[in-house]
Amino acid sequence: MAELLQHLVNGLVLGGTYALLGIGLTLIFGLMNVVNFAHGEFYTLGAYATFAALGLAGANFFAAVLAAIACGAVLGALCEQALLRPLRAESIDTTMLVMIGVWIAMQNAELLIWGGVAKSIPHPFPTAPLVLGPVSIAPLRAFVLVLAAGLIVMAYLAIHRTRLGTAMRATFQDRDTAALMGVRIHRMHTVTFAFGSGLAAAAGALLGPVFLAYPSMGDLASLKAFSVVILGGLGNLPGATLGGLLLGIAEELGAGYISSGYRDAVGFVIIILVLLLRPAGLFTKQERIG
Amino acid sequence: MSGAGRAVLAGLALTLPFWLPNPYFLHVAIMAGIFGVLALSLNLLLGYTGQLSLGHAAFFGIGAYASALLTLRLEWSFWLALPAAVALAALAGWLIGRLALKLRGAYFVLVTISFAGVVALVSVNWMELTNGPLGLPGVPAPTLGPWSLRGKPAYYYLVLAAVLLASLVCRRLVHSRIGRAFVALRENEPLAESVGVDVTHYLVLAAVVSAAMAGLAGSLYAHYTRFVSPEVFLFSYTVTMVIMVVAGGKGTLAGPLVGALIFTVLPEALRAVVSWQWQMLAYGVLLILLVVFLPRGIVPAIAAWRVRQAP
Amino acid sequence: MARAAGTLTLAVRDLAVRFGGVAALAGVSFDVHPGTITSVIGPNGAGKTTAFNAITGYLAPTRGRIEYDGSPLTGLRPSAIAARGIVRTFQRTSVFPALTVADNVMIGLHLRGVAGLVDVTLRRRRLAAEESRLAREADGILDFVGLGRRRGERASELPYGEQRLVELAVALGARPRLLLLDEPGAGMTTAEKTTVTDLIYRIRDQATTVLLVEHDMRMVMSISDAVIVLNHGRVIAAGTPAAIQAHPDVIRAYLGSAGDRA
Amino acid sequence: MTRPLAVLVALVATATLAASSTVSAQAPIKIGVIEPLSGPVAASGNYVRMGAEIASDWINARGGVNGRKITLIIEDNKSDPKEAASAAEKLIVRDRVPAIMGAWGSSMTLAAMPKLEEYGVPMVVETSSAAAITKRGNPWIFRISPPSDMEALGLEQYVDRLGVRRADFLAVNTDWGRGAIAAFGDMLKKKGVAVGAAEYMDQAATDMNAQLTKIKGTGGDTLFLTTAVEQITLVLKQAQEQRLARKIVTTGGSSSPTQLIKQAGAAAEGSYHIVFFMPWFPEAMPDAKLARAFVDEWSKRGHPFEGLTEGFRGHDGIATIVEAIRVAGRDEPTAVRDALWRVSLVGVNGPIRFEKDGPTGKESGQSKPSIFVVQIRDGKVALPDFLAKQ
Repeated sequence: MAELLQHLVNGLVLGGTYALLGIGLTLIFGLMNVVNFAHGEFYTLGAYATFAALGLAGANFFAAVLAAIACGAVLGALCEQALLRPLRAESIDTTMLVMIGVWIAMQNAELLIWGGVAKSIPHPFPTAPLVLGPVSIAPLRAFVLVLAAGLIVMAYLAIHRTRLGTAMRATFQDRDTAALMGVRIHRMHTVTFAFGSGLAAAAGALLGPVFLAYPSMGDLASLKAFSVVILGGLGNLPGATLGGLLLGIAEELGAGYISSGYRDAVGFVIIILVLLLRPAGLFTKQERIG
Repeated sequence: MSGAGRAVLAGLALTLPFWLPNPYFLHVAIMAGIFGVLALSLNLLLGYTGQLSLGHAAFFGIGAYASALLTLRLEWSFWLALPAAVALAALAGWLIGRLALKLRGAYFVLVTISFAGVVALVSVNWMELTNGPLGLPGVPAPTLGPWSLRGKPAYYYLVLAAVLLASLVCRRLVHSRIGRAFVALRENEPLAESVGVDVTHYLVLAAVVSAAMAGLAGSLYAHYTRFVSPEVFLFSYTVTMVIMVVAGGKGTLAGPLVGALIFTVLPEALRAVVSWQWQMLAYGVLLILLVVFLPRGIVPAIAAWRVRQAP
Repeated sequence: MARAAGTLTLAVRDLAVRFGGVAALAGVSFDVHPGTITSVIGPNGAGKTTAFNAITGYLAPTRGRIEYDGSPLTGLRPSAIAARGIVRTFQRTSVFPALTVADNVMIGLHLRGVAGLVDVTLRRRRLAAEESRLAREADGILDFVGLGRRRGERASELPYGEQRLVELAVALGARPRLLLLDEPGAGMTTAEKTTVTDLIYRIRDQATTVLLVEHDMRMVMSISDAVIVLNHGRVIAAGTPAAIQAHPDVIRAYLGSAGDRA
Repeated sequence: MTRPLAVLVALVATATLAASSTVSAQAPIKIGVIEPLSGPVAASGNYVRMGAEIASDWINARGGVNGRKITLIIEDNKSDPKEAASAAEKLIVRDRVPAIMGAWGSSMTLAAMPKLEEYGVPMVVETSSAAAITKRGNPWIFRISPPSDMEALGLEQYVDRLGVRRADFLAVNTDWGRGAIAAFGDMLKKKGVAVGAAEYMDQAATDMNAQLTKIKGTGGDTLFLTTAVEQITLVLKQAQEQRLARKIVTTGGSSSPTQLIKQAGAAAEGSYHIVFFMPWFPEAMPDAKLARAFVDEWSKRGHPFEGLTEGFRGHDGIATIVEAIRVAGRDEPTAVRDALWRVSLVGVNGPIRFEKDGPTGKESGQSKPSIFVVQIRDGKVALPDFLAKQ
């Protein structure tokens, strides 16, 4: 029983990190329809930016996280303007290919700048675990979970409750009407991509200290983010959150009670089953056909 | 391409082992051929039916493992193991086709990724069958009667034959009602159904043929490198195929082959001109430039250019 | 009126379709007789296209039965229904945009070919024979609809009126015995409408039954053998054009709906 | 020029440049190096490269070998067997190297091996631990790293003093991790130690809480951990979060205790590590002077201290190849291979001498490297109590 509880807590914490990874991508992939293989690289960028801000500039931990988010958003905006804007008329495969190029280039640039040795990012939290009855959790991870929830709520409000968010959704739902109503389409694309990239960098800044920062850390992050986005339904922030939690808990229980060698297989099988049974994602109302 | 151009190309391909300065280049040519078959295979799904499979390494890996296991464990001849590997990969393609036929776009992509992920994990964890992460060394080289095809020139011709076979199948398919049904599904699925194109049948057929071709490439790979390990399921192999197809020109017959040639030669060329720190970075940057300047791929760009030249 | 005695080409009985809480069709019954041109009319939202979608298998009815030549169609997929000889066009222009006009029609001829994977890969001569036969048929259809000179052009680059003709040619490729046309005259000039009307006559004369959804009353009344009027998902009248024009419920529905929408 | 044409010309030009390799007559002796320089284990691969470069520079500073300088041709295998095979082919055919050092991971080494046989070029294996490498009957393979069973035997003498009664395993799900679990499991069972859980983690995994929670439930006293240093760091941190009170012993020699102290902090306290080089106590190494010089040179170059436990492999591998070239008197692959059987040198790790391993007639060479155990105590690397007291 204690073991099961601990597994569930672990799964919740892991799921929170997956959700955090997914919300940025659900904007870029779900709304903009860009298969962004470089998403994990913005996550990596966030981790390294935090490391640099702490180590080189001597910044406060929280200031460093903010700097990392800004860094991700700015680079995302640049990326959108320089690479995606000229390709807007092209097919989804073409933009995917350019993002594959960005993925390879960014990862190897990181390797060149930082070397392959993993960096440990210092954080101000005590390392001794918080013990609650039979279960324990590291203070940093609890903090990340809370902050992730906060970021998700903020992102949701920004998209559903502000003028900017309304313009953003309008742009991708009905571009012509949005343009007629005075929405600046190009700018909305840039803003959305920057927003998504900033969220990825935020995930990197928060999870970097939990794990380690190293050049290939983004690969796994990308894979999990894609899974979460599709589980939750494209462009659906609450869906991505629930999808993340589901994936985290499923993997944790799979590794705990089935086989750790097949840990990731549990996630894959769930994805396959969910897509077969509810093809539009787990948390999306079924669209009517016709 | 003009008849003369085609004849020159055929002549070059057929005589390659005689004028290439050293076997390393022949090795590159063989790898380009194997990836050419893979790119053709992915192109059937992505270029013609418009469905992106990001799990294609699974079919490649299944072909490689099947061929390696049948020759190693059951001591089958390569010539029996090869069709068996193709058939097994085709079966996997059928399974994925049946499973995912209701899904389109991103959802199809994720199911294929997940399928490949599961297969890769099986290859790592099912020690008794696959020898797990230790891989299967010592896969025998094929023989033809009294001759061993172990040498590079002989293997080159084997791979060349496979490339020709794969492109012939693609060409015939594309210029038949089957190929037109694939394209119809890509262009306008409801309209295609309204004139009797059976979506399920043709998507599954495309997946089966595509997987079979990837299995063929996998078998050729296994008997060429003579070592198979779970890394054959690496996501980077699928990514390489996508790069080849899309950069070469999806939905064209020549595009995947051109892409396979360029993107097999490019990393090797980069080994020669750039020190190792910069190779992958340069690869990524070149890829970005290629997409930005030729967004539809190399072969369509050349075709468009030729149309402009000859009004 | 050319009406073969006894057999009905299409019999729709008590057809109902609901989307969530909204009833798009609330128990519709009508017949289409062989060799006729039958039109379905009604205000926007009356359920005309929904009926087309249900008949051709694009959506599953909540209730009811559809029979064709005496056997049920319910549960069949669109491609299977097309194989039975029922082919439809779409309300919004629907072609294969990136392909040439000739290739569009070649896809329409899908059911006219038989080549399977084995023929395609191994039986080269048989494949070549089939391909040239299909190409000839395609040429014939293109000449029939008057697009012979456009065959090499991309469908998406044709003007609107000609795209609708491409669509018709694609449908004809499947050699329909019952052709369902969803607003074939919409957005066309008067001259183009005359061409389409003429084509519909010629299609009917080739032993194809035509079921038509159309808003242009002049066109409907001039070419139809029978007219069915839908409103709010129900049949409110059915009969000859003359009878329908005089039907009080029809007049009320059209004026009333205009009033509702104002 | 049109854009498509310009891009094509650029691509073709790159390819042509590649094709026109230049080979000059009295050039330095080339030695091939294949390491994972990018990808998930890039750090380790790069440390080995740094060590190889030190060896090369030292040898050249002493005037080279047979009167010629040496130069390293370094290739990245990107942690992909296909790339390792391609790199071996390129080194052998294009660069005509008389010998290669590589290729870190066992599957990379195994993939490169058919090329060695095909062209007849020897390879000194510096890291790979899979038993299959020397058992396959490839007479071009000479390994200076210990296979897992040799490493397990090396630890056997300390099992009682470590107080291992009930052991669990957590290993990376690769040939290396699986091989380690098998070898150490066998050794421990022979010693009468109960073996509990054997858990795996994906090479890229970052969250091992599930495995740790499961291990926590077995009630063992020692956890054997086999993976690269990044994952060891994560496991140690997460074990602390899970309050897993165990002796932790890492195997494979890639643990870099200094890096663990830096990155895992208190979570690394008390853990034991099998290493093949003890840069903290160069005086305790078989050749104290060499070890001291290597440590000094390493820090002079600004390389991170934590890389030394990996970097020495590169030095020893290159030193072995160069010694063989000296013994052979020429840089011809077959002569170098024959000479490898006759070399006897002392590397940073200790004496290197090859013994026959594998099927008769086609034996591979296997050296018997020195194996050490250190412990992290009070935030420092120390010899374990039971050794320090001796």
